[in-house]
Amino acid sequence: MNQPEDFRQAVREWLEDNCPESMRSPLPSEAEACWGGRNFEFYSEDQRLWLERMAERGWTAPTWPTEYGGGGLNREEEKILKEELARIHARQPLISFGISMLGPALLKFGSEELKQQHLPPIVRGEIRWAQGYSEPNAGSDLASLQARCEDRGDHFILNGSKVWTSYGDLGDWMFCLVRTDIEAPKHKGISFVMFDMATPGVSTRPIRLISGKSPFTETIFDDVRVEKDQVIGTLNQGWTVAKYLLTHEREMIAGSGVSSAGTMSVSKTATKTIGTDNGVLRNTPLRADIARYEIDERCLELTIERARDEVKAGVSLGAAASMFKYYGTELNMRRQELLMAIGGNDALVWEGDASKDGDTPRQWLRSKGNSIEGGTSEIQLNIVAKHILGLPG
Amino acid sequence: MNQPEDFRQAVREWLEDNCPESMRSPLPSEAEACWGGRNFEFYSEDQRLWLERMAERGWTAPTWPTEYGGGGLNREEEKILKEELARIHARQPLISFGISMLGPALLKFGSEELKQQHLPPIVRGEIRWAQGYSEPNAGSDLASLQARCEDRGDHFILNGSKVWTSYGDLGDWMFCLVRTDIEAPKHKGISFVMFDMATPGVSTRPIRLISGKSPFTETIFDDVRVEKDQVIGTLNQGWTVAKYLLTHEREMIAGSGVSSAGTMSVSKTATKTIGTDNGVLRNTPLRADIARYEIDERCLELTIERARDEVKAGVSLGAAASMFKYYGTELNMRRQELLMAIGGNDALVWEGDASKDGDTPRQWLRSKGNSIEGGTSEIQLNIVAKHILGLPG
Amino acid sequence: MALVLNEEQRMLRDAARDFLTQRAPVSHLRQIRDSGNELGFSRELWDEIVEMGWTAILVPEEHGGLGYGYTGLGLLLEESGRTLTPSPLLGTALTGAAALILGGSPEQCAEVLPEVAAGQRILALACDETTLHQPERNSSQAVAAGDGYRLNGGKTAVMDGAAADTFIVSAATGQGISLFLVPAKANGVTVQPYPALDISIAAAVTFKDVELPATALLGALGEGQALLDRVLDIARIGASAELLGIAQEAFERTMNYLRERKQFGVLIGSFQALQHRAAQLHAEIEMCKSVVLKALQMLDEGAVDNAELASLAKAKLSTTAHKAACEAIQMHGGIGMTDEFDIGFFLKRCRILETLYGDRNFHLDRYARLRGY
Amino acid sequence: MALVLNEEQRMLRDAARDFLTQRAPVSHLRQIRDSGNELGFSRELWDEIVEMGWTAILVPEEHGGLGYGYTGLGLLLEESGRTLTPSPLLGTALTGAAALILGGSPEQCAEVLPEVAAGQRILALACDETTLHQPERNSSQAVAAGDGYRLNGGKTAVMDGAAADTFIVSAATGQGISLFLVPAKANGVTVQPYPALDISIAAAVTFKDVELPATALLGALGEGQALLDRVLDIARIGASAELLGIAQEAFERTMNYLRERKQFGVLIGSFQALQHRAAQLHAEIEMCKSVVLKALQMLDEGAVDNAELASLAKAKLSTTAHKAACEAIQMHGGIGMTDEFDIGFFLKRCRILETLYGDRNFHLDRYARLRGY
Repeated sequence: MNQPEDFRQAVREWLEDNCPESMRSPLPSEAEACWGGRNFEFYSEDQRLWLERMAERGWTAPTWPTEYGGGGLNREEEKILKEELARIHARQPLISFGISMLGPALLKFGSEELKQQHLPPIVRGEIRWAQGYSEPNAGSDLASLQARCEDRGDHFILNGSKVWTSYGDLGDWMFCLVRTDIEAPKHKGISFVMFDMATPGVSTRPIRLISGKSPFTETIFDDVRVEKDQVIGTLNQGWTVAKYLLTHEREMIAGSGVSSAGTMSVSKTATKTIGTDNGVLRNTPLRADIARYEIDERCLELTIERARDEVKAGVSLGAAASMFKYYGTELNMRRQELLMAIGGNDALVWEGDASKDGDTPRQWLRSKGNSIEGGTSEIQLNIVAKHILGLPG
Repeated sequence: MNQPEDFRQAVREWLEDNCPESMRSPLPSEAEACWGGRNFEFYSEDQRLWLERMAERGWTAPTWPTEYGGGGLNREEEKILKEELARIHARQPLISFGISMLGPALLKFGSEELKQQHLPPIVRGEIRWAQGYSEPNAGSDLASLQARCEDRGDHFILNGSKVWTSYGDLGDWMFCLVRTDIEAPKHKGISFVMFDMATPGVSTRPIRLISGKSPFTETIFDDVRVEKDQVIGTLNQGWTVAKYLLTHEREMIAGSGVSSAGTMSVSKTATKTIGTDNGVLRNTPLRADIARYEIDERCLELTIERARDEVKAGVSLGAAASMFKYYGTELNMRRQELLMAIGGNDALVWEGDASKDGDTPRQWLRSKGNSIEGGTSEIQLNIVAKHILGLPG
Repeated sequence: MALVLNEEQRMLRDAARDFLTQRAPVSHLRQIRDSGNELGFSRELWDEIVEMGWTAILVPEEHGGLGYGYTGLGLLLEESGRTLTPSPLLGTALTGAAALILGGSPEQCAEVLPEVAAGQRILALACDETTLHQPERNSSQAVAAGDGYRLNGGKTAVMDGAAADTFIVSAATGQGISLFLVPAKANGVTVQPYPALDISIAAAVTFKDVELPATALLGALGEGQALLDRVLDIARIGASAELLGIAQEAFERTMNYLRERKQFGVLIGSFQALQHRAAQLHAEIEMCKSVVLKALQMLDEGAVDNAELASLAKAKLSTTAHKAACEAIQMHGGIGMTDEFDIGFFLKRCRILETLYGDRNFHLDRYARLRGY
Repeated sequence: MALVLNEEQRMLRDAARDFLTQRAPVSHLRQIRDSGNELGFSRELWDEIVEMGWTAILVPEEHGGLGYGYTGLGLLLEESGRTLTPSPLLGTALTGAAALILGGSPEQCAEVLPEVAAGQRILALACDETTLHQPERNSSQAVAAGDGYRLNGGKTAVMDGAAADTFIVSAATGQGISLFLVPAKANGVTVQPYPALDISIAAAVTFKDVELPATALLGALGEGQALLDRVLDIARIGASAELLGIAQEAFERTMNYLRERKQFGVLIGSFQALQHRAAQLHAEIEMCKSVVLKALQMLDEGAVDNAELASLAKAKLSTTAHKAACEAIQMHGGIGMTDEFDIGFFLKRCRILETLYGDRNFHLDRYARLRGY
């Protein structure tokens, strides 16, 4: 398989044979996504089959080493696989925080035993992972966390709580930042631990947002037993792992741009709803705002394209991820504001066709969190100022 | 003279008899303003006469005590005087930093001797004063000033320099912040001194701005003798006096609003230059910007009106002056930007009728200093945050 | 008139603040939402509001009211903006009452206004047919029929739609439009209520062959546009007053948070970037206070044409209150995004009011047009 | 095409930067201004620029040029934006050359382009008649006369007006407009030069019964609008490249200042409010880099219709460079306001370029129109 085109051909043929027909169309709703895990109920036999087949080749985690169940692909092959999947509109076989978040940390900092234990079940979608970073009252100051693992000889006992755990109620295992040395300065004394959420003492509580229901939960730990061998990296050095993952996460958000793919453009929505006179949108102040927005949207797309090409050319993205996170989220918030302005009265209601049963206002309200989650816009601007512009302090 | 209306009547009659006819029209240009001073050349006999007559009644400084040559008027009478002057379009008899800036400091902090020495000549327009606050490299951090008065027994010897002295080349005397104790912490060790600018060792150098010629100079002191009795307030306590004057100055700027009085409104200028279609300005993005500007301009006017009414009702303006200074200068800068956008190509040239011989671009460039001089916008926002909003730090 | 509140107005405002913070704080709004209330407000609270005399403020004394004027009512709206108190105050006590006062015949006033003052009649202006506010667009029609009119058509985004006893409806009548008082219970009237973002209940209302008596006509036949514009301008100024309360309260809560909340070992209010944004917002809110007060005073002075100032106020307040509500969430951070915390309600109510009677784009355009550009 | 510079392009850029910072730094601009230069640029420097081959970059090899393409020339414009180097590079080497390449007959190209490449002919586009850019507005007229045309009318804001050897003039010709090559020395041509903000010399040019041969016609008769639009779009992208250089240099100088300047005992770059504004501006400049590069690459790929991207680039760059220049002065404080200091020149040159070929409002409007709203 020396030639990329040979690889492409092989992928194409395999997909032709193995991707079930019903898996070759966009997801009708997010609710039908495949998350895997102990208690996951597949929506269809095809969904189960598709996951199983992809997992078998390691293509749920294409670049992970084959010894941990991954696909062992290089970057170019990964790109080809993605392109071929996109070509037939294949659904993502597995959405998994294990793959997107825990895996990179395990691969970089985990012991051989931990990799052997956790990576293969992740690839196969057998264990669904939840993330435990933020805490009530910690906010942007993540390192001020208070959840605490007490040393009980052969194990720890964990007490405290986490917030903003996505699908915490559906998780099988959790990876979690905890304090293991309360004497040490803030950023020391933190460890990155894992435990089964079925362990006695773990409970979750849903978080309702201003936009309504959310996948977030608060997770409470009441004398939870954590095994000592479930620490990633060195004990009390968890902050290093956390920083690595935060950057990784930011780069993922950065790369996603404005989530407008497949949706109608703002200007089209406007002309459809508001109408034009001689080809000019009737509401001219709004028209100028939309033009400014669409210009910036295109600018961001081009800049993401440029950044990708630069990475290919060997330039590292580095702190630029913070810039993308900032710009992309602010842009999406502007987008939602414009859609509300276009929607007018219809966008003010929770029910009915005109507001897509409240979808427009819900997305708008939800977008207000974009500049807060994953590091606030203020934090991103601080990072840009310090790490890109080299400003002091 | 118990009744305000009696006072008004008396003023009106006096003005009728004493304000020369040629002084009852707006100044044709700022160059013809009356600044007084040793070397001032009156533009006309009427101008001289008008100053002389007003000074005789102390009405060049209406609220100053009569024992120092002032008018001794109360606030209400001062207001009436102003109204009556405005009614006949009387020109300001004297523009004077002595009256607007030095006087208030002398009245509040000066010794009886200093008041007797300096205030009457100020009222009569005999001495033109220059201000020496800022220094090269000091910027917003005024208290970091380095100009230094060395104690030589019965007098000081001053060395150093000041910048941003308005009409420094035309001043007779200067009031000046200098360091008199170099050992003391920054804000201590500063004194407020006065000296004759004819003293050997004082020289000035014009400052050219990005907008062209300016009234500002740099003033250099090379072993200048300063008398020890020419200190306002206590030695080394000059910062108190300076702070008082800065607040005073800010309130004056604050009260002035956008300097658009008598000029054509931005929207009128736009419709005249750009034209309309069905009554709508041809350039719709610009139109929305103009509307936003004119709305904010009106808001500021109303807020100045409200602040004045509140002061009358006994509420102090306080730190609000900083808010007005910030808002007014930012607004004026927006105004100048809009006028440039309206002016198009014509506004890009230094000569010719269309740009009023470069007046449009010159005012635009000059306006960029508005948010710097008299305390930068950043400083004003700091003050609002701390002293109005009570934010920490 | 000096641009300050007089003693009496200050007392009224203070009393309103006391009442609302005690009887209808934001938790009252939450309670109504969670109870699945079908009107969007509490009848019990409304009775108390009536008791306080707020529904009578605008109503002339001859019709059982207090004739106290617009500035007073504006202060109450501002205060109820602070507490996000749901009630038909804006729609009935201000807009509805003003429509009668400006356009009603003596008989109509004598019939309707006492009931408004007594809180027994809820009025709802029904003038929008499209999703964006365009009061000149009208496809509803009233044709002469017998001694009266027959009304057909429909309206959308009618606030207090479920609770309204009488709709004030704009309809085409040959040349020009006219306004009509239409009983909610009249034959052929269908009210389809729907919940809005801020828990209030709006409605789509349709009229099918609704028979109206001649006395249903409000103002002169065919001259309803001018009357509607004036009533709308009053409603816009009232909405601006309520937005002013929202902006101030959201801002003050945020400033309190900045003064108390610690991150990285320091109070977050000490971060200069937040300080500058806060100071800028403070300045904008100060501008808003002046504009709202001026607009209310002009109404009290009987100025007939408030269009320019009304559009100015609505554009400015919609912009500033929106900014204040968004900054409130951003500066509160994650907790501001949770339903459990109150600050999000300010954004929701703000969005309704900034959209109602024309959003900032509508009023930017209208302001420019009124000023001849 | 990958959205990155290739090795060769990076070398070109680095060489240009070396040359310009050594031979034509901002002090060169100051010197030209203070010497009262009547062309607005230095002939000596122009000769050196020609020597470097910059005027030949766009010219096809067959006409004595390098045929190196738009991206290369864009990099040179970007670099000359950094140093504010006054020269007819934008007007002649890009816009003028492009007009010939896109619209010229083989004979015209053979006559003009070698002279452009050799720096012996300065071209100036003359298409504006009103103070705001409105290239479709045209009152200049060319009527058939003998074998050729007779031109009457006038143009304003013609850049490099005093130095131009040949004007490229738009004029009405019965149906539609046409472009003409008009020698500056032709009888009936009057050039009235005037100094612009940035020291460049623009001109008002009038044409009175100017007799032109048939060969003066550039492109097809009556079809000049499409050609003009395409030439203008190239000019707009070129101006955007120069604005990108201005924005970056003004920003970098300001960042250096923030890293060095102390106030209140600390480096002013440590003030968070300034940091956030700087970071936001940085992000905008990054956006600009991508847009300019993309637009230049599309020209090189021979995409015929660059209108949308040209307007996008011009609107974005005009906005961002303006912001960068204003923030540069504000963050430098008082010293930034003095003529003695260089930073003010960036604002002046920026204002010219952001206005030229349509300002951000023009292009916002055009962008929306091109996108169908």
